[in-house]
Amino acid sequence: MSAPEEVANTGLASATALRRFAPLLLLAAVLAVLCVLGFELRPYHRELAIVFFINVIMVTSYRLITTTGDWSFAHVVLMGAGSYGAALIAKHAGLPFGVVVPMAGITAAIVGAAFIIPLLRTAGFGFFIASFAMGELVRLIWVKVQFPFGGTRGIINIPSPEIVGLRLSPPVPFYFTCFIVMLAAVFIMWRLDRSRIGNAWKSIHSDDLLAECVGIDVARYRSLAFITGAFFAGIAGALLAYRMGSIDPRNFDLTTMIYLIIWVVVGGTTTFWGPIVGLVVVTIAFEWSRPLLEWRPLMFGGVLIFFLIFLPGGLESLFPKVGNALRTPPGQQFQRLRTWFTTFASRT
Amino acid sequence: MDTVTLIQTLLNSVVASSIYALVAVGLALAFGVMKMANFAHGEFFMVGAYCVYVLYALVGLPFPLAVILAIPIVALFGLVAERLIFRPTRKNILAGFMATAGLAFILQVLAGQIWGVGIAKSIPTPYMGAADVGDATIGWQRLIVIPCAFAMLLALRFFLYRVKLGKALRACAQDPEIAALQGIRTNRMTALAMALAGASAGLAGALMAPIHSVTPYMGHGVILIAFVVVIVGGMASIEGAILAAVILGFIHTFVTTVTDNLIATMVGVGFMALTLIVRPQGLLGRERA
Amino acid sequence: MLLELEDVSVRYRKIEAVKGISIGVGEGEIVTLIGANGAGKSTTLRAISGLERLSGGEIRLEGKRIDGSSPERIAGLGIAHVPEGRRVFPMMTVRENLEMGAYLRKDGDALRADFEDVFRRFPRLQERANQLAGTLSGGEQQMLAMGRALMSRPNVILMDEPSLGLSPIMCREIARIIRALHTEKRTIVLVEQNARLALALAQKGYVMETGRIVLEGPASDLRENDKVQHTYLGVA
Amino acid sequence: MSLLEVRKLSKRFGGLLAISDLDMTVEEGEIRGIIGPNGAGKTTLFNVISGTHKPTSGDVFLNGDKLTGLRPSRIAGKGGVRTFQRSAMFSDFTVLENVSIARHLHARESLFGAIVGTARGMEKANEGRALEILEFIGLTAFKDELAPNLSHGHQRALGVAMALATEPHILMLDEPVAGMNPAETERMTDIIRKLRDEWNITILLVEHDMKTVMGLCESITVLNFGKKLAEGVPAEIVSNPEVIEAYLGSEDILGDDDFAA
Repeated sequence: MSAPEEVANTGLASATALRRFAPLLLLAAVLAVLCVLGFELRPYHRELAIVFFINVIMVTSYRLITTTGDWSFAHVVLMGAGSYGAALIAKHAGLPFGVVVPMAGITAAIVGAAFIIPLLRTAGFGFFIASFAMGELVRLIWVKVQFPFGGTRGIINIPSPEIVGLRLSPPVPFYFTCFIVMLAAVFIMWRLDRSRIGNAWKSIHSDDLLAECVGIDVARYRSLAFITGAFFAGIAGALLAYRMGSIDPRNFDLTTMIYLIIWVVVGGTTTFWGPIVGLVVVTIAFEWSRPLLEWRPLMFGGVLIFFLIFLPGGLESLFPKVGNALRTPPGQQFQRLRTWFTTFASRT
Repeated sequence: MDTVTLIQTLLNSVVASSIYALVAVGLALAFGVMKMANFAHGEFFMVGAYCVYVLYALVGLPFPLAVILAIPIVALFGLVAERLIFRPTRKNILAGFMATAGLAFILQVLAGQIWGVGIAKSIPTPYMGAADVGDATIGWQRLIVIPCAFAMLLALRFFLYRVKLGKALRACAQDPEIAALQGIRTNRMTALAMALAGASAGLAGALMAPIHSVTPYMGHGVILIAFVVVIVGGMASIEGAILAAVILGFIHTFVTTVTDNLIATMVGVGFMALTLIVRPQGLLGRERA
Repeated sequence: MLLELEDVSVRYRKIEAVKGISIGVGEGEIVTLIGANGAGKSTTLRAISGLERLSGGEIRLEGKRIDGSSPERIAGLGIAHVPEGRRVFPMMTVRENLEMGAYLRKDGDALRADFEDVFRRFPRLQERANQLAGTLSGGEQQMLAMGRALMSRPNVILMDEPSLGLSPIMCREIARIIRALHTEKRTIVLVEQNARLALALAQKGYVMETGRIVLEGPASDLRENDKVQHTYLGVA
Repeated sequence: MSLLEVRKLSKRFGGLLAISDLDMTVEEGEIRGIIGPNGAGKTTLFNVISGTHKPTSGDVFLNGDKLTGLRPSRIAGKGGVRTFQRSAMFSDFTVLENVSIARHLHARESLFGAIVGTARGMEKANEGRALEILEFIGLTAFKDELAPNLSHGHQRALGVAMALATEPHILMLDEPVAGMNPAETERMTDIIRKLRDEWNITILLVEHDMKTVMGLCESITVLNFGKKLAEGVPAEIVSNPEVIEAYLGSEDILGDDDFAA
């Protein structure tokens, strides 16, 4: 082998290695930055980051349910089940943070299990609106029942989080607490997504009859996805309850649910990371739009419509296109842009 | 429950059933044709109420005229939603449905920005006084809801069963491909279905404007009830929607009288969950082959 | 030729269901397409009435191209399609189904005469005029689907498997009606699995196999042809 | 005891009796064909046996176990698996992944196992078996291809591979060679024959392509109007006048008096 060839080969090898490890490096870099930010951020932005972490758990767990093809409209209420569970357990049983958070997850999972019984009878659109109605039922119970849910005023004076005598409530420890819980939750859901169970979920989305015929118990796996998703929504709810110190039914209303859907639609649900990308982008846009507070739902309503009509795959569907664009010479790119534009023009 | 309360409650049940039927019938109709599901249906109701607020309370038109004008105005909203949202997303009904959640946001903000978010708009009651039915009394304003809703539903029925265009709409709902083979233009039928859905929701909102408090967010409660009614009735079945509206209207009113509004809503949703378990296709829905 | 298909191909995603076939239908003629299941007969009819897009070739009616038009437009040009499996509107009455067949017509008096004409042809339908079509028997639904097509006063009637799933008595009834239509000089394209029936009714026949036409000719020739039997039963 | 036993089976759709009072048995190691004109109830029979539809009355037994009322996943667990007329596959996955997912019954994982990753060894064995099946079906070369990118013939073969992945006793093939070219058809019939000869799988198939049915099946059941019209070896079936009439139709239908053309 001549020298130049050898050089070319090692170049190729390092390129594939780079491609292989690039995502890992990127992930490590993001995590490192988030660790540093935990100390460096201004209080307002740190609060924002904490909410962001909670929302990451929400979108990831929501996406977990959608892998079976079921779009739920009750996810925020299941988060609320976690919040109420956490608040009540922490307040009345006086249990520590480390026990309360998983118990909140279990509370939400139990509520989710109750939901899924009628919901299994529905699919697609019916699932969507039936889950909405079921969620409203639970929310109305919170509004209505004074003991123990506190009615419209909700639950106040939730004890601050503590673990083996360590107070987690100051901003910096709480930032890292949420950060770690988020990492653990996302990691577990990522493992599930990659597992045989995750594949069974996706196969149901792809062709439920075929899945059933090759031995996958569709009802069981749909339930499993819904209940697992509810569990993690409950964990997110527990963190929210601790952060706010008080919760009430309005925290879990329809508007919040629609925002969750906007995050997921903007990001896309085909890939594991899509919803998180959507959350990041919408959160940034949300902050920028602070001066236009009252117009905000209108803007995001428009964003939702725009994405569903013009980019139904979400931002993630652009990733391969961006990757291709970087690899193709500019002349071809121009050509491609022109064909895209003409087809786009003819469609509208 | 004494006789007076009983009569009172029965009358209120009929009023509630009428409104439920008006709201749900449009939703079922649009779902039947090309599976359009409109999350902003409650906001159409809200727009109908604002029409009366503007035309009657602000402009000073007579109340009946304001109500009648609300019908085509909201029908226009239905047409626009069909053209801008449902037609581009026809291949994916879930996407169309979620997009209308965005539309709901937009209509709420617009109503809030134009007429103010804060307090509910108060509309002077056009028909004062009350009718005596036995020993019970019921306000005229409530009572007129019944004939108006009946008239609208009868007109709709007449249109669907006696007019060629209406029959074509039903044909399209039953088998769009075969309807196209008869020369029926499915695009027109979907537009028509959405216009009718808007019209009936608009009328319901207009009739409720003097009774209900008019706010940009009044659609929320309406859409929940409408969905429950449509699911119980069997999604695409108009007759099912009306039957379910009557059942749920009575349940809601009676439970409200005995306990309160919130519990009544809960019972309604519970009834839906029960229906799904016992009879997933709904009361009059057809079983999937 | 009233209706011409030239080198028509139809593709469903990966599979080419119809691979470049040419068919000519003369005025007043019954032309039949026969062949085993999956040969592409139904797809051909669906392509004519605009329900499938062509991937190649042309379809002409009276010399004018109709491929690429919407089914609504093609229906307006006088092509009526009696679909496979009847597909009447199940929740509409028999009379309403017939009215839908006449959807594009505006001539009131002639329309009334045509109602009577259909009821004369199919007395069973008159007896059940106000019954929901979904409650009819299979044979009655087939009659209704044919009546619905007649209501549009078509130039060409496409019939997809009219004998499918019907008892021998019903088949006979349907055959009698098709024969009567022929004596009135109606133009019919008949897709049938029941080859003997189809060839007895038609003047011209095309035998299709996996998307291609493998045999064509006068129906009387095809009837005597061993290969027709071969195509159906796989007898060597 | 017969492997598959259908007793007094009926299935009604609204006013239509798709299967009426059908009795049928399939012995272990048979290749049985089910034929009949369109609408004779063949696919409905498949749907009822495999659990996709519930029968109106009657029962189905596999190895003496009652299958009636069970869901398809349970029936697959008992060894009765079907394929579909259409190309059915999990379209976001590669060919190998499709087969691997279809090994679900033999490679189940607990929630905990999935998170911790305890099933590595099992997954290896499972993948080995999936590769064996692909090799047998002749799809090894495409194992890393996304399933929707395969040709029609290969997609249908993938369907069979996925059914095999469940390790069935009886394999029900719904029009296995529909839409295939002669070479693909040939390959598929070879595979079916080898499945019985080498893998001891009993085969029940619905097919319209008569050449294939006559060449492949040892016995044939003919359905017409949801009833059994005839049953026997191919030679008997081909010469059975009732069968010929059901297929070609009878000229008598027209009646001698008006048959003049």
